[in-house]
Amino acid sequence: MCLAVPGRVMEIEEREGTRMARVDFGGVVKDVCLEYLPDLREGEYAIVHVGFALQRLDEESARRTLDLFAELGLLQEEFGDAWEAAEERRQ
Amino acid sequence: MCLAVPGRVMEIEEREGTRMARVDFGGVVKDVCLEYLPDLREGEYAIVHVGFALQRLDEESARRTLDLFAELGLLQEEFGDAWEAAEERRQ
Amino acid sequence: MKYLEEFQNPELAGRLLADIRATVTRPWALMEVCGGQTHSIIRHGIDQLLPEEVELIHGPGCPVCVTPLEMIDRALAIAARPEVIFCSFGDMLRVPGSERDLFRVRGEGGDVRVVYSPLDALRIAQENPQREVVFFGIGFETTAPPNAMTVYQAKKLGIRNFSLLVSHVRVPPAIEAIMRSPDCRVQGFLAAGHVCSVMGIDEYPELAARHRVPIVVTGFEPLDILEGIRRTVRQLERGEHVVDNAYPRAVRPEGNPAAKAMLADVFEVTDRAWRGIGVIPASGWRLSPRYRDQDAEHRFPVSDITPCEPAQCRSGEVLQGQLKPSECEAFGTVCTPRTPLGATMVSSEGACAAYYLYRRLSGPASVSGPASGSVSGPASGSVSGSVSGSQEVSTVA
Amino acid sequence: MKYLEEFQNPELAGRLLADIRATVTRPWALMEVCGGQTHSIIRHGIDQLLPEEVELIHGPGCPVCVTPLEMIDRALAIAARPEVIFCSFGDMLRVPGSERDLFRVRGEGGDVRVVYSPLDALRIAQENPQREVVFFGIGFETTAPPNAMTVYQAKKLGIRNFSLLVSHVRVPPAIEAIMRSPDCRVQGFLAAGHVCSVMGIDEYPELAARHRVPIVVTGFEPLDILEGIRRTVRQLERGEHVVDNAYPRAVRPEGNPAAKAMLADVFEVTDRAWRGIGVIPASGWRLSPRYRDQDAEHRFPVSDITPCEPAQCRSGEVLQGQLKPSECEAFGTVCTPRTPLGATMVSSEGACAAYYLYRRLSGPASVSGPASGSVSGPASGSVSGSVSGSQEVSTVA
Amino acid sequence: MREATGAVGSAPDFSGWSCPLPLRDHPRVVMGHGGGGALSAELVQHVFAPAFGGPVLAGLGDSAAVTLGGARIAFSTDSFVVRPLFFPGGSIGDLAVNGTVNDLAMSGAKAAYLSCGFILEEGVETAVVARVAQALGAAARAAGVEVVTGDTKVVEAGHGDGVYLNTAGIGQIPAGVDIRPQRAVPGDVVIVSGDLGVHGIAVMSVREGLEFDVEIESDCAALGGLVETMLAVTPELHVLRDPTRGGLGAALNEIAAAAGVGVVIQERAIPVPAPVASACALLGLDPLYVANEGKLVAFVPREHADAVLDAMLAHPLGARAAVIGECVADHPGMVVSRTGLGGTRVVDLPVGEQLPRIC
Amino acid sequence: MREATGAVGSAPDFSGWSCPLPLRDHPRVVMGHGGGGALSAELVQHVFAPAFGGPVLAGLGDSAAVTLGGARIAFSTDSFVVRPLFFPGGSIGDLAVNGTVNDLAMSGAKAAYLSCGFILEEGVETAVVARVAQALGAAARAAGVEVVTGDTKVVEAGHGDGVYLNTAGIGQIPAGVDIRPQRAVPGDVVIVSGDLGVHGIAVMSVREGLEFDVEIESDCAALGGLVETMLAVTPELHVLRDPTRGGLGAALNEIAAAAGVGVVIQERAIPVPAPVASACALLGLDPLYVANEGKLVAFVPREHADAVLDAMLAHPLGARAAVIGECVADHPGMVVSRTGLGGTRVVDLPVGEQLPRIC
Ligand code: SF4
Ligand code: SF4
Ligand SMILES: [Mg+2]
Ligand SMILES: [Mg+2]
Ligand SMILES: [Mg+2]
Ligand SMILES: [Mg+2]
Ligand SMILES: [Mg+2]
Ligand SMILES: [Mg+2]
Ligand SMILES: [Mg+2]
Ligand SMILES: [Mg+2]
Ligand SMILES: [Mg+2]
Ligand SMILES: [Mg+2]
Repeated sequence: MCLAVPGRVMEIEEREGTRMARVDFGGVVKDVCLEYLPDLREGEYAIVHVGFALQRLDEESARRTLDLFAELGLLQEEFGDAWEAAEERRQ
Repeated sequence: MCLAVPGRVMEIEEREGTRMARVDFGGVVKDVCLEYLPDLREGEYAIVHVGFALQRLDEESARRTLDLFAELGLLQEEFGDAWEAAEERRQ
Repeated sequence: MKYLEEFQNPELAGRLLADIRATVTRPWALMEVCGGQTHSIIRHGIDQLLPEEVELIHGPGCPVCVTPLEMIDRALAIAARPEVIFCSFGDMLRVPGSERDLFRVRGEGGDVRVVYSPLDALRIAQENPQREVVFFGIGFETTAPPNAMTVYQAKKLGIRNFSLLVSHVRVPPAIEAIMRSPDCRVQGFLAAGHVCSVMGIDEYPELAARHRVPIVVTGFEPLDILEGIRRTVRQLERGEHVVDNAYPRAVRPEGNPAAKAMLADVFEVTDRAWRGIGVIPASGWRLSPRYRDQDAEHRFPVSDITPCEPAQCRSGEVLQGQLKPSECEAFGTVCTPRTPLGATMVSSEGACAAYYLYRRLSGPASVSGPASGSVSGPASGSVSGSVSGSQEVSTVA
Repeated sequence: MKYLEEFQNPELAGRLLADIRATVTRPWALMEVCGGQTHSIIRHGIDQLLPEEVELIHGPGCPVCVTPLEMIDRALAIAARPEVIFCSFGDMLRVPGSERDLFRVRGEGGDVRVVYSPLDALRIAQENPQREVVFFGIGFETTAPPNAMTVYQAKKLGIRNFSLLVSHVRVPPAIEAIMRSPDCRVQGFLAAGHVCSVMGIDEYPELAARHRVPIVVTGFEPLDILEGIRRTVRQLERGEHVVDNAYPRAVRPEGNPAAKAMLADVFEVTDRAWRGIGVIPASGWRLSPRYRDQDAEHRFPVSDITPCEPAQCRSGEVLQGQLKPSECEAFGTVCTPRTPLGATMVSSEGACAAYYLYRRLSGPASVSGPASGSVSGPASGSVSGSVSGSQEVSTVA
Repeated sequence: MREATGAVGSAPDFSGWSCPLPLRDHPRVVMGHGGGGALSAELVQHVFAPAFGGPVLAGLGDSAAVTLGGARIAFSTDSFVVRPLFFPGGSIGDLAVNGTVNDLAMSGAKAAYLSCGFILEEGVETAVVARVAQALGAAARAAGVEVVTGDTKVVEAGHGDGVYLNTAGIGQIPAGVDIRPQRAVPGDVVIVSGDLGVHGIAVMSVREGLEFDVEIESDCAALGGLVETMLAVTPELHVLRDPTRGGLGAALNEIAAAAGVGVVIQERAIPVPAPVASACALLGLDPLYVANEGKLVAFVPREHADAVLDAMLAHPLGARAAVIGECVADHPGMVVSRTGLGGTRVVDLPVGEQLPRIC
Repeated sequence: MREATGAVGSAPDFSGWSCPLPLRDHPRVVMGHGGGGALSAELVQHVFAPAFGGPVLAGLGDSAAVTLGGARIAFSTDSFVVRPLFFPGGSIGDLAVNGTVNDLAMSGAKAAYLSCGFILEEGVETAVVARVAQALGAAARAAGVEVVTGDTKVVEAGHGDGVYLNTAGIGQIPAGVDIRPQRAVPGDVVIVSGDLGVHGIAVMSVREGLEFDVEIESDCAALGGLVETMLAVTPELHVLRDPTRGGLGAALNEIAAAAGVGVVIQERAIPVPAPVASACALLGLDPLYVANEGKLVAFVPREHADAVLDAMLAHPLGARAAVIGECVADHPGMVVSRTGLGGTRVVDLPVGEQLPRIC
């Protein structure tokens, strides 16, 4: 289920009484309905599914997650680049 | 107006309460409505227009007409074949 | 007897022509009323075989040519409606309305279908109960009975989604109008054989007598046409003016009583406009009150469509034999067979189209005037002998 | 921060994998509930990078796979109606009903359109007032709010020719059903991140506690999935069984209150059949009475369509991790990706389709049995390591 | 070969461009633009020729003669959109082969290889596609030509009509042969290879809404062998043309216009079988404008005419060949028919396709 | 050339014939039959190949190599049914030229002459037809190919989609060049000429119901010059393919199947521009299956790979060329991708066309 992708809100406007926005998905811009995130603002990111913004993306939380991954460095030397590691195992 | 052609009645049948016939137009056979010639019989010829038989063709009268034409023979020698005659006039 | 080849025999044609030649002593202008006869005359080159004295004027008996502009525009408006399947004989598809034709309406999304018979349109209505099927009921007394029968059948079978856009016209009032015209040059009529197959000949004796003009009921094969001409010329030379039946194998004096009864039931006589000519009293039919709800003009809001004919087009005068096509300013410039302004330029047997073709044939020397060579007179649509004329013109091979 | 490439970083993936390797001490069977996660796992080859001890079981979280046969057949029947424009997400077009799929209905004249968003279907309804527009409302808690909003808008805007064929399903009852199954092998769940973006995590603690099973809310990028696995394995190794949120940037504990309110207005919970599995109590949504007249099942006479699944297809057992696809008799013979019998053979990430592909890759030596080489266990849908297996097989170049 | 005049990838600028066709007359395409008559010619003249440029296309023949790797090659294409797909005596598959084989034959080339592009409408029965393909394959074998490359596209239901087909073909032009419409000269004898209008009437007889019974079948055939026979008499044939869409009338008009000559035909010399004449009478059509497929018209120098006619009469596909007229210096660009009664009529280029008439 | 095996005019008998395609599966044509994937292949294999016969078609390349008048000639056709007719960076007219020019280039031939068949829908604006023709003419000039013969048909409104186009093309194959899918051998290096998916995403961005803004334009281009450059390095190129419908995934699968080899590609080596990747993420598409027009994939013997890549990088149409994988003896007929994380996935032949997914 649920191919949902992060997008950045560009311009917001009312259309037929509905809150809509132009949302940028890494160079691709599409119309998205903001009714479920009424306080989403321009410049913010949200998860978008079938044309609807469903949840605001939280940058601080994302950074914390990535920092955590970076700290899992214990066995880094053993693996190095994951692709090369896989390659080695295959030989 | 009125591209109407002679056809010979082949089979007659009722269809949805309408008197219809297969009519042969010199090797081409098409369905024709006979409602306007209710006593037309198989083997007879009629003038047909947009799928309707409109008038029975009278063979005796046709023959009489052709006979009349044939008797207009006075100047036949002068003309001979009409096409050739026209050709000559053109030279 | 096949009733076809027998009446195309070149040898008998020669005898008829010889008889006409032997009979004629001075110029006569005859009008063949019917477009089908015009077609046959051009198709077989009959006009070029006649003695110079006999001039043929193409009459207004082409339903394509005389259907008035407002009716074409109504047809176009109805045909453009999304719920409508608009059915028509093929003839009408290229006839120009004020701004376009049925072909173009189809190109723009209209569902326009060519049918062979009005019964085909009725079948389409049965097969498409959710659509409105409209049949374009054009034509003279020959085509009116088939269309009447179709309306009658639709009512009988309870087919509610079928209606008729009626533009039927009647021949005798047209003959009357032509004879009444002050500029009238017509001295004899070839009456339309198939119209008389249906209607009989009752309506003509009074006309012939009152206007002192011979009326000869004429068929459509080459020999029939020559015989019609021969009999008309003979009357004219003798100073007679009676109704004569030169097409007895298909025309009985009483016509077709069943068809006439159906016409009387389904239609009622009405005044009708003829394209380029104007309104002729009692010259058409409309649906009678019993069938009024099958009238497409009542079913769709088109009655207020009343366009003006292009002022440039003088096809009315052409149709009445009062003007040569080449005397029309639009002729050959804005109006060509590819871009017709008037219906007389649409079909190749239309007077303007025929004139255009033969002028091309007669070569550049005659571009600015009437056809060169042996054109038999100043009448419109009269195009005899221009082939021989072309030989006098030097050409670029 | 783009929230995308950052979570696909190969180096960080290596660290997460290393941590999982360092943590795991014995075999664990994890189910990723969501089809989107399955897609991501196969797309990135994650299953092949995991230590042998970690087995991934593809869960029933693919709306394409679980939409019951009768609902597909109803969709096909509605889509075939001439007055209907049937709109659907692209996923559903190749899903087989009893006898055909939506592609074939379109080939037979049905007006079937793929839309990106249910709002597109609503726009089509506005543009085609004379047609009935039906949208196929499939999906889990993520897709239900967009569809609910569309129904709400249709009512608000008075768009009467729009209706929804509802086949929405809910995740928590499915987890409950899987855990209750006597053959259940699942020891931990990766919960569907985007479902929780909407619904929050309230429904899961009770499930985790009662079934003593860790439930880790997991995202969709490779790092997200590895992190979900890492946290689940960590709980399992420690003997814990709590709800953990590994996707906090997109999942708040309370979910999306506006969306949940709309769901409560437009839908009501109902029992629903899952394809291959059977009816799961309270596992779905239908339109609430206020919106009943926008229910396509009420608008069109399809409720009596209740077909039997092909007896041959055992996708239900496959979906619950109880059967390997290759143990199904139809597998690879009558049932192939080109000719799927069950939905799990339709999309390339369906358990049966994935298994079929990797079996081909592993070469002729293993045609008659489960995948050769380092397949990590007997679980269905688990296809790791078969590339290296293929190198042991001599091939015809 | 023409020099490349634009940079690769440079986008043409349409903003300032206006259509050279008088848009007042035809802002939209109508059926007649595909009828092989005057509207078709206008489209080529006003839209395609200026857009494509190139001296070869300007030749406007049914096929182009080009040189490639030292070989003189005839190259031609046609698309086929006939309704219905199957008709008495043939199918769209037969037409697709014979149409292109014949266009090549009309330049004197024997067709060697065909390409074949299918545009299928979503929903057409696979069995129908297979029947078309079988017919196409059989026709290719019969014509001695090989289908060597192809393409298939599917369009959404409601955007096609079951099967549309395109074929293109190539064949070598024998040395010393130069057959083109421009080569007609006054004095040439005009010969047709047999009965006219048979194919068109056979197709019409099964067209939806027009159905009638008629005891004829399409004479659709590949004319490569007949042309070989004629070339064996003399390589000095001036013009060959298969009078397909628009019929003999359109073909003669095109030749007259291309060569700047007049054509005079004798109506009663034109072989029109009785059922064709009858069907035309019934529908108000002119047999001169009815489509053929499997017939040709040849402009032959007078000194070779008898021998060429004899060779045609001896070939199964020319058994009813006949001299029907001649090429003249008069009325250049026009075709005139001497009618059976000795009158004259102009045989004009039809505007679009013929429709059943009532008048 | 193949011997004629049937009498001229003999009608094939279909009464006893049954469709060789398993009709249970596809009694009717679906969109996927035109998608360039498995369904397309089945149609060729089960319907067209047996119907047409002939050894050349069986080669199943994008074009056929034939001999005519002593010349080795590549011959190819494609029909174009793209919606909409105009899209960012090009139009159906550009595609019609470049598609066929490129199919010829994929056999090493420089396109010399094109045919062009228009199937117009009644009602399409004449100005639109003219714009398409202008684009086609401009693309032909840019590619150095001449449009020498054409055909126009008009179909009734509701039986077409504005403009369908077919082109066929011929060009001479240089001596010593033999480029075919069958020639791939283990050890060959797989090179793509640049960014993938650009054309397909550009067209999708303006497709009705899917509209999105994206800062890319179709890269539609004629590849004849690039191929000439590559052949100048060595005539020993094994396979060239323009990965159009079905994308790189379909092209590689076809080559693997034709040559009976395996293909391994490195996902992170494949040049996919960010907007293409983003659009694919949004719609649930795989860039490997998105159509290209103006890109090629080459199988080059290892010893020439560096030199060929250098030559490509020096050409404007190969500036972003890259080695993406290799041909292997393992898993014959299959294409395997090493993912960015070091995993493996099978790149299967797509069944039909890709559709936007939600799951
Ligand atoms: S030439 Fe044209 S404009 Fe003039 S009268 Fe004739 S149809 Fe009308
Ligand atoms: S292999 Fe096919 S029949 Fe068997 S369980 Fe999977 S989908 Fe069902
Ligand atoms: Mg051609
Ligand atoms: Mg042709
Ligand atoms: Mg192709
Ligand atoms: Mg259709
Ligand atoms: Mg031709
Ligand atoms: Mg090709
Ligand atoms: Mg191609
Ligand atoms: Mg052509
Ligand atoms: Mg359309
Ligand atoms: Mg290609």
